[in-house]
Amino acid sequence: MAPMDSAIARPAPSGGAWAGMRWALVRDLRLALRSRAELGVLLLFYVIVVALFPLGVGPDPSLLRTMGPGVLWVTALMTSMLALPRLFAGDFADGSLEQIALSPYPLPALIAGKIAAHWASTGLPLAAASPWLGVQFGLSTGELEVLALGLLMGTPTLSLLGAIGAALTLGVRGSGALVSLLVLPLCVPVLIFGAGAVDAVRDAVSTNAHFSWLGAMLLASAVGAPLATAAAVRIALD
Amino acid sequence: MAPMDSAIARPAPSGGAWAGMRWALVRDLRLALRSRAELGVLLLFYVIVVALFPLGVGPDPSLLRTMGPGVLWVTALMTSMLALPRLFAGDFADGSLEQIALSPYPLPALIAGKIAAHWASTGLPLAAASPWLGVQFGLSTGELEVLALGLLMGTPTLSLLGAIGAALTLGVRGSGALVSLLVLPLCVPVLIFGAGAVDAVRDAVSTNAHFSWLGAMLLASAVGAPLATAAAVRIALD
Amino acid sequence: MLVAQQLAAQRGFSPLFAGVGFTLHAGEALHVTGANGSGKTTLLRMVCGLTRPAQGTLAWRGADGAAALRECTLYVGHASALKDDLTAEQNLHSLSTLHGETADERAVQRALAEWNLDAQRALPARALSQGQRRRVALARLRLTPRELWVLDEPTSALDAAGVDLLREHLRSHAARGGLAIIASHDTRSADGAGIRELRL
Amino acid sequence: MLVAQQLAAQRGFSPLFAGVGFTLHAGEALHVTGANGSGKTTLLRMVCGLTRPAQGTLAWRGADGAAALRECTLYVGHASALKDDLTAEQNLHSLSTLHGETADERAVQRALAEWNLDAQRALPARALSQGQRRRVALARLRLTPRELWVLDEPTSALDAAGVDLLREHLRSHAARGGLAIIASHDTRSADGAGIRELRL
Amino acid sequence: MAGTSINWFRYASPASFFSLAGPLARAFGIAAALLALAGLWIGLVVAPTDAQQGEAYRIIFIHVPAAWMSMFIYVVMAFWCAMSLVFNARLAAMTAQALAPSGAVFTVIALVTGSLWGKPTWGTYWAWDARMTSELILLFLYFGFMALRNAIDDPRRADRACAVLALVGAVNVPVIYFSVKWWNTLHQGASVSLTTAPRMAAIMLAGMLVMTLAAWSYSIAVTLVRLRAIINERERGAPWRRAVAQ
Ligand code: HEM
Ligand SMILES: Nc1ncnc2c1ncn2[C@@H]1O[C@H](COP(=O)(O)OP(=O)(O)OP(=O)(O)O)[C@@H](O)[C@H]1O
Ligand SMILES: Nc1ncnc2c1ncn2[C@@H]1O[C@H](COP(=O)(O)OP(=O)(O)OP(=O)(O)O)[C@@H](O)[C@H]1O
Ligand SMILES: [Mg+2]
Ligand SMILES: [Mg+2]
Repeated sequence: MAPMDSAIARPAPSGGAWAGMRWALVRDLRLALRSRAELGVLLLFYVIVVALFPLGVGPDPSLLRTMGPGVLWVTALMTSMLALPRLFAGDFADGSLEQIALSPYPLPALIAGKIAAHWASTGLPLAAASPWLGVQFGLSTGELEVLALGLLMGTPTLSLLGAIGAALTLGVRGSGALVSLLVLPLCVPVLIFGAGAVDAVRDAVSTNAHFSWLGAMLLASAVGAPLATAAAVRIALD
Repeated sequence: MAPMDSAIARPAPSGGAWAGMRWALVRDLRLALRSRAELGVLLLFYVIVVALFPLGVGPDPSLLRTMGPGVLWVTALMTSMLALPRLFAGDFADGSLEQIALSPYPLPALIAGKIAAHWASTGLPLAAASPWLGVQFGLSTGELEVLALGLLMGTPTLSLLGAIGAALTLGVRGSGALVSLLVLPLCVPVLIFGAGAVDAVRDAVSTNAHFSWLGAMLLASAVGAPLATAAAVRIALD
Repeated sequence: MLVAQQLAAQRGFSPLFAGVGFTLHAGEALHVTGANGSGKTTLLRMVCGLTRPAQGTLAWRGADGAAALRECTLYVGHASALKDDLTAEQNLHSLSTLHGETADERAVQRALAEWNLDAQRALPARALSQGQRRRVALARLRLTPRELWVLDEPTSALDAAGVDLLREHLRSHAARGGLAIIASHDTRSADGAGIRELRL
Repeated sequence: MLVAQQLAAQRGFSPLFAGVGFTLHAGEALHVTGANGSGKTTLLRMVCGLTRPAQGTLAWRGADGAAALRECTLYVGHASALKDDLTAEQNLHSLSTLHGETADERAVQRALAEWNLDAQRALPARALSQGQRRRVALARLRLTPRELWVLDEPTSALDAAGVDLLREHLRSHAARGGLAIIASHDTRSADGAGIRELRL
Repeated sequence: MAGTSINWFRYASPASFFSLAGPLARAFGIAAALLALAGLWIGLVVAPTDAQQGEAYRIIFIHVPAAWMSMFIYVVMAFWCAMSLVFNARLAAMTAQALAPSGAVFTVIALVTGSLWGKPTWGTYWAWDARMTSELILLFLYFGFMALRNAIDDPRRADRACAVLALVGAVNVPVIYFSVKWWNTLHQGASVSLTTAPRMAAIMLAGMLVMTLAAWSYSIAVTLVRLRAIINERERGAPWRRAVAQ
């Protein structure tokens, strides 16, 4: 007990924001890996999706090519939706969220870490797999590059926006569909630009506009979403 | 307190299975949609999801028409998966599942009721809305009929199969979780035949084969799933 | 009459307890005590048939049968089995119908009133305080009459008045010839006539 | 020194309590009592800054600031904040790093041993008994030294030994000049030097 | 700012506002009716038949004001939400709550009239054109706001949660407005702007503006009425209510 008899009032931990973000990221990733179930389900889900469309549409290559990007993007959107409820509900139920809100680290940083973990377990795998999935749709190399890059830039935005909805519906009746109702509309622009970029490549148009928009949205949400989410969390705990 | 002083040992309630199933169905439906508003939210959610695809893929009508069925079926899969974790996890966490397992009603019947409720709040509304949604994709009348019928026959199977997985993941780590991954792929045939039926109509081929397969899978899972799920639940509670 | 013989529980790889036995006659109550993790909850879950004994037998009215026992048992566990979205009233009603009772509005309201939750009757369970949740759970004792009560930590989060009320219930239950098994660290609930102690 | 003045809480449409005030000096402990639903938990959550007071002020060391107060507060609530998938050890470690402590293996193990959970060290929290979960939660008192302890029903599900240990902790905390606010129906935790009572 | 903020705060209390709302609502209601009549008269009688579009173009007199209002009301709503978060003012939150339905109504009108107009002009009721889509999203945002509202039991919690949502959703408004610029779409671009001279006939412009004013005063009137109802419900227990009651 020796260490305990020292001063009982501690200073706030140094290096606030980053340390807090790292804590949340590591912890949530570890938990996600513990329950591999959801992860596997998610991966399977978009494999199914991507496998299904060619079946539904038939082997016409030109068709597949045109719809490939859209399908992958909507899949990305759906998978991040699928995982959204898990983002805060668990911590809310078992009291961890209270402790997180009481931590000396800034809450937005902790939240950002959680969001990053959410992205790493939903958007990132899809973005990583997208070149392979895109090949199934017969996309050209150029299109594949743009697709993957777009997903890399777009999916974080989806997670960021989703977090807001997840926090807003904490401890709310019938939160399941409500989250999607709140979040999906906000995600539409990301979808448009992301899928649009690939079409632009096909039509041999410059993709700068699309990417700058994706980047702008990513920046905006990266700054705004953690703050909004933190506010929503505090409201939910009040 | 008068009624209480009567005999304290009660006989098991009469009309076991059906009464039990009704109880679970009514109770879960009430929890799922405490107000008509929430049903509206659910439908809105479909509308959004379906609206997203044209956004991603672009408004080309012929394209939309070919991918319509696939989109709706994937949406069905996703919505039922969105709700799956909530199927048992909630009852498990708050102790309701114990009480359900201790009820005089047969457990498989209660489970069947829960599954029915899950379907009624995910698959059924989608099947009901599908003709309208299908119109957005410019499907013909014949295709719409087949689509709706297919969804009506297919979505219950999705819920039934999903229930097994949901029960297996209860409380258990690793092993059980992985087993649930084996359940999901079982959904693929449903999707294939369901979406395939609509294509069959388009290609003016008979849809009998598809529907008989859907029916067979529905029957098999309707018989097997509640029993398997009940067993899994008892194990989870042990 | 409930007879338990040589009950043993296994958790993970290690045995939890073994050779536990007791006999409970009509009108008797068994107060299960023991350190944290000694297996009280496990024993209770065995009695009402949630957990299978690693060894040993449970005999109810002479006959050996978990099913028969389950029919006559009311289990109130750590978790109060309330749905956050439903009101206290709806929760009670749904729980008692689940156990095959036909609880009418008035019976439910009387039970709630008895645990003095009139004001909270229409509140979603989410809004209830910890002790109020416990009170709602205990209100089931009235609505689901059963011969054997199995109560796990019934007094946790209960205030003094609540504990008295519970003791009152236990007494009248015993008077009616009912049996009860209570796991608790709280000695307040343990006094009274015909209460025996089983130390794990 | 913690000074609360004219605190009022509002729940739903109706006021819960109003005009609550107290002053707590170094080495003192406040024992908040009251009937179920009287607002103890709400008051505690106000003190540690989770709930906004509808009215009234909280002053910490003279300065009025929730942030300053939060830095010096350790809150152990109804919910034990354990992740079912993590082991007791991992949970403690993660929680204390969350609060900015650099808890090394040994410190965590010492804390667990003190609450005699050696055997359960590597168990997933899911497998722990109710009281063991509580013990893990209380083990944070050692690992996250703070000036003000806010404990909600700390003795629920604790066995006698656990209660003694908690009392021991409270005593040495007070001796070190720490403050404590405890909401509990359990009078066992309430005796001892410098413990005042606030009745809601 | 300080000077103005003082009396702002006086009216920010439901008590002093409540008495004010009633007569105001009546006045704006009447104004709305008169302006609407005038606008329709201009639009349907005075304004000449359009060269290419024939009579169909007259929808513009409903469509454009509705579309403008749908966006404008959302902005106002977001503003009050910000106020309620910053100053923790109950009335601001209630105002936002009262505004939402009107906004949704105008959004629906814009969508319906728009797609009705689309049939003759573009040959289709609906296309996934950027502006239409973003307007549809606006509708969903209104729905989401109201859905979240009645999903939360505790009124003050609902206030703050909805406020956060409204502020986040505000990003959609510029998307709607500039959508015609960002994506070359079916929908025609802004022909009325404060900077450049309007590119449409003065009489049409007049009709549209009068109708817009009508829409404004209608929204204000309805909002005030709703606000009174909300205050009645929310401030039940408050002492000043009992005073008013007597
Ligand atoms: C459902 C379909 C439609 C929607 C959602 C819609 C939406 C909107 C919106 C939001 C505005 C106001 C934005 C602004 O003032 O820049 C607007 C203005 C306008 N819309 Fe539509 N619109 C639709 C269909 C149409 C159609 C079919 C036409 C006629 C061909 C049309 C003609 C106009 C005109 C002339 C304006 C005024 C633009 C201005 O003067 O600034 N719209 N519409
Ligand atoms: N939305 C609401 N509407 C009305 N009353 C509410 C609402 N939410 C909470 N309450 C009431 O507020 C009180 C919460 O008080 P709190 O949880 O602090 O009680 P407590 O003193 O901790 O009780 P316990 O001893 O049971 O823990 C309860 O009486 C509850 O009924
Ligand atoms: N998978 C497992 N491996 C090892 N031990 C386990 C496992 N699961 C449970 N246990 C142990 O079994 C015991 C469960 O006992 P139980 O919950 O019945 O205790 P209890 O007497 O109710 O305690 P309390 O008084 O805290 O409620 C605990 O000691 C727990 O550590
Ligand atoms: Mg126990
Ligand atoms: Mg409490």
